[in-house]
Amino acid sequence: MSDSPIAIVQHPEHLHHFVDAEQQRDAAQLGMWLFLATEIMFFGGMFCAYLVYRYWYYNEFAAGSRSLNIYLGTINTAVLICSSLTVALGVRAAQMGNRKLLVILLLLTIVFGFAFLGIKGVEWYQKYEEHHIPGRTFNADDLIRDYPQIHIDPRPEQIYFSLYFAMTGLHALHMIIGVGIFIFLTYNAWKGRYSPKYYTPVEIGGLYWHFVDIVWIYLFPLLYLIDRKPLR
Amino acid sequence: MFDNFPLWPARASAGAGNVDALFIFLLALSAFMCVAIFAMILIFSARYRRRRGIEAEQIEGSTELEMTWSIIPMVIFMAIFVWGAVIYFHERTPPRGASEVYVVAKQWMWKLEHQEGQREINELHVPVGRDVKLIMTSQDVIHSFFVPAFRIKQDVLPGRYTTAWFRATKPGVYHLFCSQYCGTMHSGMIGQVVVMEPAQYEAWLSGGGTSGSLAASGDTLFQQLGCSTCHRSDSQGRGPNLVGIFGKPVHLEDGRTLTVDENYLRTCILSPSKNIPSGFKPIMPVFQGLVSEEQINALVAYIKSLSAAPTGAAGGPSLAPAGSRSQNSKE
Amino acid sequence: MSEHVMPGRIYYTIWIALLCLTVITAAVSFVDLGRFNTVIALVIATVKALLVVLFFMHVKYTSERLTKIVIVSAIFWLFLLLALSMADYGTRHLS
Amino acid sequence: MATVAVTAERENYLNKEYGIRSWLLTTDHKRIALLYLASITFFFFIGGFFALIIRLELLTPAGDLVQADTYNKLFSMHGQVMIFFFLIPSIPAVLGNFLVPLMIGAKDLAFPRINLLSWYLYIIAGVIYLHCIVTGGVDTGWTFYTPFSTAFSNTRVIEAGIAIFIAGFSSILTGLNFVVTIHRMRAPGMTWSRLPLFIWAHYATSIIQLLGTPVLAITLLLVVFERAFNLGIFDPTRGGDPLLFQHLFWFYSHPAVYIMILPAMAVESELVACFTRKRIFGYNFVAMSSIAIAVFGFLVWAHHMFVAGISLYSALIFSILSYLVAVPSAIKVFNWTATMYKGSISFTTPMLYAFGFIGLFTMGGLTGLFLACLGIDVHVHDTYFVIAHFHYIMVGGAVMGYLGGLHFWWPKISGRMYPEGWGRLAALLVFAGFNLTFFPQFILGYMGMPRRYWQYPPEFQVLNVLSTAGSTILAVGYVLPMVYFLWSMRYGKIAEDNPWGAAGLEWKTSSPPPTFNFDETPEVTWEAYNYEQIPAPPEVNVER
Repeated sequence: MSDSPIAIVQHPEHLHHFVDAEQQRDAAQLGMWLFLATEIMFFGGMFCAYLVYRYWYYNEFAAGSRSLNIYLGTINTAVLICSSLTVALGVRAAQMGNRKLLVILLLLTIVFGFAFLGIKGVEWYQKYEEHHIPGRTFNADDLIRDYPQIHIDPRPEQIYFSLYFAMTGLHALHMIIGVGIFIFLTYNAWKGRYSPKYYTPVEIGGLYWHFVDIVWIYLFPLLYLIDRKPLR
Repeated sequence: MFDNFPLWPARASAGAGNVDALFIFLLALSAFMCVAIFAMILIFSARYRRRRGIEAEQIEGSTELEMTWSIIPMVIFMAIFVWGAVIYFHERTPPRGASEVYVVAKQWMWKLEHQEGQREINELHVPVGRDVKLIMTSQDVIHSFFVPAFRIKQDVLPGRYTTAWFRATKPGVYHLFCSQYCGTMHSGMIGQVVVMEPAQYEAWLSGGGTSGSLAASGDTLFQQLGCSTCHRSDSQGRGPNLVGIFGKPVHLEDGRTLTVDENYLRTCILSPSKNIPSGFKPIMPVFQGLVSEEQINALVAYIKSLSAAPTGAAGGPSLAPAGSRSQNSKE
Repeated sequence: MSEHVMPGRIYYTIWIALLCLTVITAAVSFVDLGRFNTVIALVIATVKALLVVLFFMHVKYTSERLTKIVIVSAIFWLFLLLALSMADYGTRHLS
Repeated sequence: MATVAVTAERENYLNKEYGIRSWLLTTDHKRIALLYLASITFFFFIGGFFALIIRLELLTPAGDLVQADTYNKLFSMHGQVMIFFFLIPSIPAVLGNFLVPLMIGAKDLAFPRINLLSWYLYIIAGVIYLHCIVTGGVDTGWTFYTPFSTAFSNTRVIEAGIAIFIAGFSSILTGLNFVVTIHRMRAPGMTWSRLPLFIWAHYATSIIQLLGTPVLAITLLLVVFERAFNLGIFDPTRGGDPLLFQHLFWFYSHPAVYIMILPAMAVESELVACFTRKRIFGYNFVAMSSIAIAVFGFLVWAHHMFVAGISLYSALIFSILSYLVAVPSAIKVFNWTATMYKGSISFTTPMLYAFGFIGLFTMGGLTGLFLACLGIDVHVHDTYFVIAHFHYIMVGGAVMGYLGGLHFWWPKISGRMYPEGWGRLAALLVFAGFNLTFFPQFILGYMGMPRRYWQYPPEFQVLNVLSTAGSTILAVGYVLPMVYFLWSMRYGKIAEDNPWGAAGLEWKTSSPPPTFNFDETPEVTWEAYNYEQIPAPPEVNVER
């Protein structure tokens, strides 16, 4: 979200209003960290809603959580962790001035990003087929049938799925933006615009990617692992 | 002052005087602060206006002064807080034995039902000197029950009960406003509270034909909906025995302990899975959408009547033995 | 500033640790531990987040105190939102 | 025309380039500030126009001027326009944008392109909102309370929500830019303890913008999702809690009041120091009170919900915390007043606004004590008492500060002086009109007149007539400055570099400043408000 990627492509040294390149780099980093702070509060609003309703409707949350595909969820977590590794290694490659490695790692990250979104799409499609999308077509009869031990009220069950779609949807939106940023970074890296002296865009783009990863690290247990223990 | 230019609202409830007293105290305090600050500004402006040859004197500041004007206000604020909190606590705690009025708000109308069974729209008749507890819910959006003369206000929410209470002290007709914006005719959602002398009130009560008390219609409904097949007044039913439970703690299957109040009963009717008393199976059907707000009110009133003291006297938690339903269904 | 280039080994170690923790958290959720299921899930998530922040995001190696202040205040603000909201929801049944 | 300089003007940010492109693609913080100035003035008059129709409708108890639905839309859009499109960006995006780099000796904000992006976001939001107004408007009140906004309103809630969502990001980016700039771009020698109090208050404002606004963004987004995609997060028919929306909404919207008032306090400190020719009394306390307001401001939000059905105990917690935030505000008022002691006070237009600010903010603040007080709030909540209170803060406080600051820095911004006599007249009109408009509303509120009423019982009429009368005076007071500011851009007296003899780096460069602010980066060796070292201008009090 910083303007420095564009800016610095055109002015390899630093922009006129900065004293030197270091000041510019510090500013860009601080800017990204502050932006991530606002992102924490952005997701925080939904975490607050989640906390309240999980406290109120634990049974419905438990049943909804059971209905998610834990295998796909776990695989997706692993995919994101792998993408974080490639990002971190990418920054290292940029630090060392290894252009070819940098491009490969950035491309890998994009591939992982698409893999995550693809798997997420499959999961959403399953939810669609199960009529678990909130609204008029919503139907929780299968949950009531599958988990007779958990007493479920179908109305608040919709709240769980509303939160599920809002949270994973906005997370996916962040992933899409992240993939966009990384396509941009890959292009510039391929053009050889980053060097050990100047790789701030890769670094702050990486910060953003890691942040989106961390959000998922919390979403995974909060949405998928509420209650998986054997039913009595 | 003039009839069409009043500057102070009528004071017609037991609590109104307390609110006014605190308000007047705050007014005096504010007036004092304003006068003090404005006087300082005027004096300084006159005394230290710019003159040729006279320079301003640079003063760094004074920690003692800063502490003084931080701590003294803080102490005063805490006093105001405590005073306000006491009034609020009083306003939010209906006295035991208050007579109850169930309020259902909808766009753009107030529907009120006395426990004796009288129904009113946009009008509430109450006698002087009786504690009245309002048990309110909304059919659609958020409304707010506001009677300026009583200094009470409480938002009325869809999906749950909120309560308020007052004791009228002066006969008269007072405004009942909806004070939470609720759509097109928000400003038309005005009713009136008619406060009457007890004798007149009794006359008014006996005037309107009613179909019996709210609890009695709740009883009928209880049979019609088949509640009584499980909730029996002995311990043999598949559902909990409802006699004498109101106001008592209930232990739930998941380990929580709640107190049975109006909201608890409401939740149990509409969404039984949320609170399952320990020792019972979650087998009760969901009644959301099957009963109207008025019917829920009647059921709640009926279940509460099962816990009323046999004499109907105010005060003291009921110790009515199980099985005393018939004599209590009417208070 | 994190000019300092870290050895690649560290990244791989963290990566392995993160993958292991993911498998552990998924597996543990199938074991009935009562309330501790939630606690463990959140503790593991926090450990994972910390690993990412400290190593992948280089916060451990930064000399910049401000970054840490920004992170801590954002989390603190989130805590304020959650805690003061729950001050209402957690006490509603009492009044 | 005699005032036009004969000699070639010095190159400055205004005459460096000409043409529409040079404005719309500028990254100069000063030009962006002027872009903001023009756009928020436009929205201010739209919001003001709504307000005047509202006041005219309330002349009579019956609803006879406009339909009920129209009235509901008018007050909703008045609130949304004034808050999200005028007050939130007013001082930060105009004066802050112009002055923050100048005051700390930087050439520009840290991210000039993001600064421009933030203006474009504002404009996109504004265009969407205008479209919403023209195609039917929105009637949810500025607060968007659920379930009315999600399930019952038939108006363009989605559009309004998206517009405000985008405007929120504009505000976030402005705050982000300020924080980074203040941390990273200070001139050599400009330590934290030498920063003008203007900077301290803007720093505090930016913290709120950064940490509060995203919560509003997600809340409105969830409302939009609920309307558009049938999600059910706030829906009571599916077991949702309408109060959850209020919690999330006020988590931002209470601190948002401080986004509006802190920058006005920022201006106030500069004005009081300059026109008493003194260092602000208790610099450290005034600086820290800004930060304290920003932090404590986040702890008090549920005092908007004392009658909404929150638990008794949380009401007690939020009430006691609300008093916490009153203390730093009181500290500021006391310190400004104390600064006047043994000063050398002149009564220019900006200082008149500064006096007005102290007076009106004091009254607004004191009535805030009534509302934080549980027992009183139950009675006055959602009545005209609240309306009067927050207009005293937002109009009496924030707008007075904004106008005072605009007059004070106008010579720096435009290079021209405004006409002093007209300026003082306008300041007096605004003050008198404001009090006549809003003071009667305190009485109306305690009498029990609820807010957002299109028709009302006849006993409230006299006070409403007074209020409407005041609003017309207020309107004149607001139109006047716009007229003479425009006039002065061409015919005003050429301003000197430092016409007020004020301290601060912004006065050390030329008026208007060159594009990169300073010919060479200044090195700061003095404390803020070193008025003992600056000679007072002899003519400052004389009208010409």
